[in-house]
Amino acid sequence: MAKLVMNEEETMLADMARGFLDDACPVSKLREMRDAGVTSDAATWKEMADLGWAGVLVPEEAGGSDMGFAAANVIAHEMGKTLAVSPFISSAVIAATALRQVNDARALGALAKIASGDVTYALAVDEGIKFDPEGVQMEAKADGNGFRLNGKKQFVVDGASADRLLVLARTADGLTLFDIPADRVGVNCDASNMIDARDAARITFEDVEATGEDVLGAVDNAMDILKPAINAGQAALAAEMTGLSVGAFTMTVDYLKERKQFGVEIGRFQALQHRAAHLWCEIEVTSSAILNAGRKLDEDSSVAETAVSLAKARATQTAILAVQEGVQMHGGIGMTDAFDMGFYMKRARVSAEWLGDYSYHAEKIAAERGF
Amino acid sequence: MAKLVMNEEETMLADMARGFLDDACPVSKLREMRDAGVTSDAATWKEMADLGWAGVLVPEEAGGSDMGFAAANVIAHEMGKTLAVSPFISSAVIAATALRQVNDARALGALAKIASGDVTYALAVDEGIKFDPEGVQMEAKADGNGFRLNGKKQFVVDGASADRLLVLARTADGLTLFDIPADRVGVNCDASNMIDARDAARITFEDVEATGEDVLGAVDNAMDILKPAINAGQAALAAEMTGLSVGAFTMTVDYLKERKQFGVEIGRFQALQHRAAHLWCEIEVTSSAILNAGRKLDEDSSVAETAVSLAKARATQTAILAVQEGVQMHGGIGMTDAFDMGFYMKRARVSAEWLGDYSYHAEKIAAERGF
Amino acid sequence: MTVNPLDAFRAELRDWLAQNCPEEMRDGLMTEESICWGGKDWVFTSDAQRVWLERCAAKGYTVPTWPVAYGGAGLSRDQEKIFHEEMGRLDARSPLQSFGIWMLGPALLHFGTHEQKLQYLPPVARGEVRWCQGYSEPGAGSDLANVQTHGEDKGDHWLVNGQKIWTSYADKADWIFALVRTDREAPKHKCISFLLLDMKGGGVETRPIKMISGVSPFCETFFTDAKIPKEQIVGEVNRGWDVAKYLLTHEREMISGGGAGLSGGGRALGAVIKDTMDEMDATLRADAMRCEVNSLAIGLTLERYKDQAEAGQGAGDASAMLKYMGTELNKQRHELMMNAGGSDALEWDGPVGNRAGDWLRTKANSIEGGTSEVMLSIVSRRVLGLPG
Amino acid sequence: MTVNPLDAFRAELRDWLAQNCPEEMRDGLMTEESICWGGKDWVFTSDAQRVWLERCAAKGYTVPTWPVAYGGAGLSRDQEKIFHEEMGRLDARSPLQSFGIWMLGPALLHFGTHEQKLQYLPPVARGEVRWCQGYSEPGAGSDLANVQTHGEDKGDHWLVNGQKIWTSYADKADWIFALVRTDREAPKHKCISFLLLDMKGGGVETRPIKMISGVSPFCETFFTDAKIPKEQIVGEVNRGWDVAKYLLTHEREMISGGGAGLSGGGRALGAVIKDTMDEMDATLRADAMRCEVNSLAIGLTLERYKDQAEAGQGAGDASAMLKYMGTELNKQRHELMMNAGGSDALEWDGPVGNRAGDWLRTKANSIEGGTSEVMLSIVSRRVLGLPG
Repeated sequence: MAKLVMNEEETMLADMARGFLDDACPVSKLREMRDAGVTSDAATWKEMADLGWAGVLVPEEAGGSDMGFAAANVIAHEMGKTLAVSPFISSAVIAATALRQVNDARALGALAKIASGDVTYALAVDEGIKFDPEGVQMEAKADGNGFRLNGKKQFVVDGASADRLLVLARTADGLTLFDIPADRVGVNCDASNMIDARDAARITFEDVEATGEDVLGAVDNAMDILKPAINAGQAALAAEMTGLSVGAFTMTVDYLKERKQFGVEIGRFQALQHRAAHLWCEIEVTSSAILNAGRKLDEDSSVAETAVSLAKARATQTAILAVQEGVQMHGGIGMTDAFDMGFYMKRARVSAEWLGDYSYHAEKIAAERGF
Repeated sequence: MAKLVMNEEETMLADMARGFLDDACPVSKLREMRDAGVTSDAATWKEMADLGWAGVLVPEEAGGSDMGFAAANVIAHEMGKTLAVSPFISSAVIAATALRQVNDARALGALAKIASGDVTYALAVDEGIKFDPEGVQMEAKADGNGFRLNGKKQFVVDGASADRLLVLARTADGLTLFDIPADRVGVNCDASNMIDARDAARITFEDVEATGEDVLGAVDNAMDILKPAINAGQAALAAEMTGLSVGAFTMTVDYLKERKQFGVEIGRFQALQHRAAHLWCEIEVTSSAILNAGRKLDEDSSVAETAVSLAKARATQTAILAVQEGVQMHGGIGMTDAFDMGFYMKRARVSAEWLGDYSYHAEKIAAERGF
Repeated sequence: MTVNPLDAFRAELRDWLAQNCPEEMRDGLMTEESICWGGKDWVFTSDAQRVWLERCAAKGYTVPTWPVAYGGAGLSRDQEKIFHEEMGRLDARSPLQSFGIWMLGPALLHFGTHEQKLQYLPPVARGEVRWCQGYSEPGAGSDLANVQTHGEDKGDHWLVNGQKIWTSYADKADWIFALVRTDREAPKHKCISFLLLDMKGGGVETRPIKMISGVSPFCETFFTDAKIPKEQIVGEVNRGWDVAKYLLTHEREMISGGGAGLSGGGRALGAVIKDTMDEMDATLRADAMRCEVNSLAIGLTLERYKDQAEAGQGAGDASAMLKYMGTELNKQRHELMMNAGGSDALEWDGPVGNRAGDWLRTKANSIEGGTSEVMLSIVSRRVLGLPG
Repeated sequence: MTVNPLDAFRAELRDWLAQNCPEEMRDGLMTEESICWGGKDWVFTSDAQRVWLERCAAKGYTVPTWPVAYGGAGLSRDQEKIFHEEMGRLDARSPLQSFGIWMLGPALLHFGTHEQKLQYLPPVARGEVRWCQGYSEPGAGSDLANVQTHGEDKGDHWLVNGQKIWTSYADKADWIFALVRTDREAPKHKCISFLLLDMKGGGVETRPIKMISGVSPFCETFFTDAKIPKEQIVGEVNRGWDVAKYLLTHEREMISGGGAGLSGGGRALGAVIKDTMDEMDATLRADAMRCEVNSLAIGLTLERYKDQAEAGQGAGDASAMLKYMGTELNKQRHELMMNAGGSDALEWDGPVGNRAGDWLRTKANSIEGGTSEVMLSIVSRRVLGLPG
């Protein structure tokens, strides 16, 4: 029976990841990129690929490290601590999981390119302000042997830098998932000026041609392929958010120990102590949900939905609390751009919305519980 | 323009009420009644009537003191502080306001009996577990010149001791309000064993005969009469709950100043200080809503609905917080029956439900605000 | 073909339960009325309750993880999980609840001598002896180490005088384990011994305390020249605080478990919500969802801490988190159940049973066994290392 | 037939507004872009903005309750209420916002000499001079009385050296009022003077601080041998803390007003909710309702405190409550607006404008002008009388 404890390999993976990220992707790196107006970092992604992260969910036969979902969560969690910039969730988690459901040579080839870091993916689902894959309206009209795609997507995370797009569109009798290159004729990508200084885009599709070859899985049956991929992405994002919570919390507790007011460390004030303790309890409880989601995904990624929604719902609430307390307890300095807490707050807000907000996931759990 | 400040008369009324209630109706009185299995106190109500409280909303021509709704709130607020037992809200506020809408000699006679304390009323509306006057199903079938009432009411506050009942029932084209004696043939009253040790009853109506004389206001138009009455009752209840909050809060702050743990007064612990301060802020904000509801009712009792719902919604949330903090901050002793806090907690819970819970009133406000 | 030993265990257990768990015991109830507490004066509420206890005790299933020698079934952590899953599948009632199982057992298993374990544990496992706990004293509140009850050294025994409060079900218990000051001079944490007292051995009196929920689960307990033989001590003389601290950690996890709904009570909110769906407003539903989300995550945390313990990582001070989160959740859940019940829930033993009593009872959750405030201070100082 | 004087005032005002408020100023906006701050360097964003300011200033409507002699309209409390109601009816923009109105005005009206009032207030009322506030110093945080900026007594002037932080819009202000230590020996609250400094008079430099919202409403301000004539002091020498405390109380009420939505910003949540009704989930709606309920009640509380003040009952320390409740509410409201905006709200200047910037800006509400924690401590000690 899988235990809700990090095993030895996971602990080692976390240690290694932390070492690399502290060095290669401290928050100051994100700050530099933000100041330079740059939202993606291909060189670092190559290094991450060399560490086996890009192929964490790619079979070994395609050159992946195939470490599994719990391991992917471990990496995402560490990335969250320093707000590391990478297409990890979009490419290595979501796209890899989707492609893996397709058992053919073409998919294996694509997986190999993901694992090597040579190709990155983004998932284009959202059309309105909220995540709602079942409600996708973008049309993929049958046209000869293929399709013509017309419509708009927004909040395509990592979309401006992605080489390829997974596009969810409506076909005659359901939803179909297309895997197309980002530079195909008719695809127009507008980078969004995101508050978290990360890559996201609004993408329009004008008479974009797609063949049967571009369809991932079966026509009208996107969810068979996409559901496990979304589950995996949501879990990794929840893990990243919990890493973010830990990062913000650690800064805050350190500050409570150092900062003096009225002659004493502010960490001696019991009201702040209890709030910090409460926040720690929340993070601890959320961590269990993250660990559980990884275990359940590794058991069967297509039925882990409730475990994943629990993780994302909890991670969202916890991260928002962590950054709110982080800013408030730091006082004025927490509000300045020169201090890192603002980056955590903005990233938490973006992550809260991506792949379904608290309410989306709470409703899934309520539905599963019968109310 | 009416000010949101207690005027001199109101301050004097509050002082006088406090003096009387501390003496005649301390919490120990409720405890004695509870231990004796007694839920009403006719003798004290007579004394209150002599003070003009029973007639607070009765015109002077009918022997009332006609002090108005804000004054009624002041009295209810003081009653809440010591959990005084009386049919004040049912009889002096709700029934008096309803009868006052009816401009005839019979109503004036009934009002005189309310003012003197000789007759008490209860409002029989609820049929399910939540307050929903518009949803009343109890039938009053036309029968000759009159009606026959059949159905069940529950949570009829002050219903076991009331001399008369205001009964809301469905007639051919709407709702009709009946004013009938509690001992009329076919009326069966079962006292409910309430957690707050106060009077409430389940009442069944079996072929109860009512004449046109028993109808208050117009047939099929109960709400013209009942709406102002319910508004007034909700406001007074909100005021009572806020008095209850103040009572529980005062006990708690006193305890924080006295009680020592680990060698110091627990009121020195900053976490408790901030929680107590927060609770005080909540009570202070709720008090404004109470004052405002009284002013708005005095301006026009039929359009004060939003102000009243705001008062009841805030009072409910505040009272529940006040008793929760009250019990928790008292520790084990707060949980014992020998200590008074439990009485506050139970009364708060009952009052939270009576005449519409938080959600009922919040929805009213949302509807008024257009969402 | 090899069968996974855990699968084999599950199959066997499922069989046994199907054959041995009486129909009447398959309602999953965990109310004051349905619980079997055992003890010398216990009166079974039904024949089924008696039979169920006897059959479980014979298999060691009243204390499944205790060693077989002391009345248990010696189950591993994995087997224990399966045991609870299979019991849950049948909605089987717990055959026996007791402070002997929750508190005395862990204390003796960790600190007791082999003789003590043999003497005291099997009667607990069989439901023959009911224990209670004597920790708190009047006026001490959260300051548990502030023990005034005194045991005077009389050579072969201690002469105990003093008073305890919040002794759960002391009026129904046969024995009490208590913290007693056995040294008047030594500092607070080095003067206390953990003693075992026969409540019918003379010198012990109890008086129930009526609570706001209308019942009296707690007592005051008075010791007047009670003689306690020297061998009735757990651990060393004046080192009873070590035992108490160990048990406090244990107790926190246990109380939290109730809150997280891993025990039968946890199903209640979900059921109530489903029953009252039609009448449930948007706010209540949103609050109930939040509660459910937290409940699931806290339940997983309890599982995680158990798995960590099995892996040799004790929860230690972090158990304060379980106690805090679990009990606050449980209070919130019962607030929502009261809300969902509307006026039906405002009557003692009304249409929805004792819901109000259960609600009021939960208010003690965040006080007994260490207040929420004490738990937060433990986390703040000992886990986070904040000063003060 | 006698006409109620208030009704007459209302009729006249309504007329005047109808004729004088430009159409472009009738959008009720209160955003960074729409506010008119005035001052020597002010560039009007539109002709309508200039005309609206001039017309209001001529009637004293930029500072309606100030005495006519100092540039106001001398309105009573009742007239002021009517003024705000009628402005609201037209959705009229506020003609002028300034720290001179909010802060310097009340300080001078209460502590200033007649000459000072005549000299400083009318230019504020006409929007000709823009003021900022120099209270906080680096490292002092909530401990406002911990002033290190020093004013050396040079006979006819003070020579001021030191540094202030969080000086709002100091880079755009003409004058600054500042707390300066004018006695090195005296205890904390008896060594501070409240001085008025011309920022263009030499020795004053400012440096904007970039905030997480991307803008720089705050500055660091440095004083290097700035010479301040002795008459530029409010109140007595070394008694500046009295002025500061008075203003803090005032500031709290003002900041709270923003939160309670009595200013234009308050309408925002309601509008957003109506706009996104279809996409709004149950949880968001329940939270928005709670927010709306609290908003209305806090707004009434602000009204009540104003009515009390008129009746001679100053809010005093209780104003900490207004500051705390108002700012916490405002933060919550903006969290909900971000939630309601979904991914549209995650872009700087995206489809929903600067919603993210506004949201981030609100995080300072519970820090500036005294943190929420300080407010709670003030209530706890000075209102409730708890020890410590």
